[in-house]
Amino acid sequence: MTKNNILRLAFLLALPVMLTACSDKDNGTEAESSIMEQQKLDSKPFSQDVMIKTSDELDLQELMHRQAQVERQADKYGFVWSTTDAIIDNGYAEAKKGNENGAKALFKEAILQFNLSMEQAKYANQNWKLLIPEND
Amino acid sequence: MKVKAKIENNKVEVKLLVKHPMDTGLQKDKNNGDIIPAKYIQEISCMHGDKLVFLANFGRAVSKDPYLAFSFSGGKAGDTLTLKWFDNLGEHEETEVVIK
Amino acid sequence: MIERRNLLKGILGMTAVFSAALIIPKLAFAQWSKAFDANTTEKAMTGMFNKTETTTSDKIYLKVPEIAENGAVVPVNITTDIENVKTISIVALKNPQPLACSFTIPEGTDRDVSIRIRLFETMDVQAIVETHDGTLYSVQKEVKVTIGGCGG
Amino acid sequence: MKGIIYLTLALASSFTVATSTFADPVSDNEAIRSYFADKFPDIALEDLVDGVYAIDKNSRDQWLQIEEFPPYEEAIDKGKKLFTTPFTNGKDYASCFDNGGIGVKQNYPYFDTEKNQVVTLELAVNNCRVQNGEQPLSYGKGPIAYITSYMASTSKGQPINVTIPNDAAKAAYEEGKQFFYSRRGQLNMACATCHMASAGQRLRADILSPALGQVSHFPAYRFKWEDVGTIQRRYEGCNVQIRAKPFKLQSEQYRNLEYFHTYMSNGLPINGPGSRK
Repeated sequence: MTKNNILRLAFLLALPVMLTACSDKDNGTEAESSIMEQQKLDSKPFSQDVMIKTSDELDLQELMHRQAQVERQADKYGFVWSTTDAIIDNGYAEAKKGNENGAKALFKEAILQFNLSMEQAKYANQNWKLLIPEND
Repeated sequence: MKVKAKIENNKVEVKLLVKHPMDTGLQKDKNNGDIIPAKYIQEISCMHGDKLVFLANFGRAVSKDPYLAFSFSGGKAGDTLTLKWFDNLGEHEETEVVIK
Repeated sequence: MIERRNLLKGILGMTAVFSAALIIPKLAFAQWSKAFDANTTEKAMTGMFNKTETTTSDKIYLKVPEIAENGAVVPVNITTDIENVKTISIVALKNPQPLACSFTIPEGTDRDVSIRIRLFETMDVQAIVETHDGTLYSVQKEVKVTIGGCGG
Repeated sequence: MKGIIYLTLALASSFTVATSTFADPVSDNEAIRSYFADKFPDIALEDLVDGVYAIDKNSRDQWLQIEEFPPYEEAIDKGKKLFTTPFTNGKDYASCFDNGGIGVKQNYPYFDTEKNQVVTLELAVNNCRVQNGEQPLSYGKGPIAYITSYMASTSKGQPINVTIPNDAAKAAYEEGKQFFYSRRGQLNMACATCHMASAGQRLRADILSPALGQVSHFPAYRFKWEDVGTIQRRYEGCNVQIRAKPFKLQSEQYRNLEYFHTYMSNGLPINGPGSRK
């Protein structure tokens, strides 16, 4: 895609995202489903070292363990999202009900959100100065 | 009830605010979920001596801690105003204020 | 058995409240009336003025915000040049009880009143001026009410 | 979401704003003042302490009418009563503050060079309680907000005067600054995204207030809260709006952010407590 196609697409994508900032009803589910499709998009994260692998053959126990592990890491960076705790709670609820696939999907999603928050932290660390008003 | 009454270009300007929840009877109590019963001021009156200078009747659409502002002529600094209100559950208050 | 006892308690409770309201000295002018509890504009108007038609007048100056900063605290100011005014009232057309408030304007009191009312949603707010001969004049404006949001 | 982040980064990098040549607090403030002077040419910078009510006439009119009988008066009365009630050991808050705590709000937050940390007015209130054998108050709202509302009301008109005494203070300032300009949360927004880049514009039904002058009226009575709340309660709320997990009130992150955020408005008059949407 040429540069300005990316820009146009980015702007289109960013606009609704910005608008949801001010809606009081927290449409968690809508965000969750968009995340699930997101998983299929295989764009590479910035760096491999931090990314905790989530692949299908992992069983529920292993996913729960990895989720706890990546949460400890993400907490250190301080960019955790407010939506992730609820996803983890739902994961445990589904696991308790015996809905293993549902639980696995939720834990994978929680891991993804923790990883994304760490990528966000790394980006912010390098680029926060971009938003400073020009000192002309 | 907080009242400010002062002379302003030879009229008595009255502003008042009554501390009152003005519950409409449509809201639920946050912690136990029951409907909060309607409790709202129905009438506020202002007497200057024995003359009625203002009377307000309220429904449930008046804001919490109701505010009122009105003015009338024929009063001077030092006169007293008597303000009264009562609500649908019988709570009432009466207060006297000196015009500044 | 228990229902009956609650029922009895309910009735007793009601009479107590009602009698308490009676003891408080009633003032001669317009008093609080059931019109304020009416849930349609027609019932409210008939209850208050026993008529519903009003003539639109450009001599009533209704000051309301275009967009309410907060639906629970909407400042309203009404002034009018109409002569021999008896009462000024505010009707919020889409509120559960449309008749919001009504002011009796005795001789010598200015036809200029301010109050803060509650609007549940975007709606027209109507100011009604009643003269001593019973005619009703009115003007109305829309107030947009937004719920929620980040507050900016 | 990965796509969105990846592409929004492209968006952010393409709208780059050149970084300030040398970053020191004084030149930061100059850059911010000229930025807002260009953005709001017909508004005096001091007036930005009225926030959106200096920008939008419709909401300003309503605000002025409500300020006739401001809803935070009760909070000030309660705060004064709490402030003047002595502790069990007989001392009171006045003993912990310069000038008895009257007219000092404009000097907060300050940097405690012994403890090497930013001390906000709310933290100072709780430190005072603990020194006098009392339980600390919970942060954000309630008694602590009433007390600092009263203290703020005694500073009305005083120019904000936050100082950066040493390198440790400058480091805390820089951390607050980085927080302010870092995009976070699932919506990937920074404080600066709304309160600088889009200040004065509408986001749905709300107009975004400019960062300059934003701290002057805190603690603030917000209609949404139907009570007064501290600036850090507002930070918490804002973070949740962009779906970032908020930090604990009076955490180092929020204290440093308040330090930077208040330093930015040095010279502007305190007009707290104020009433806001």
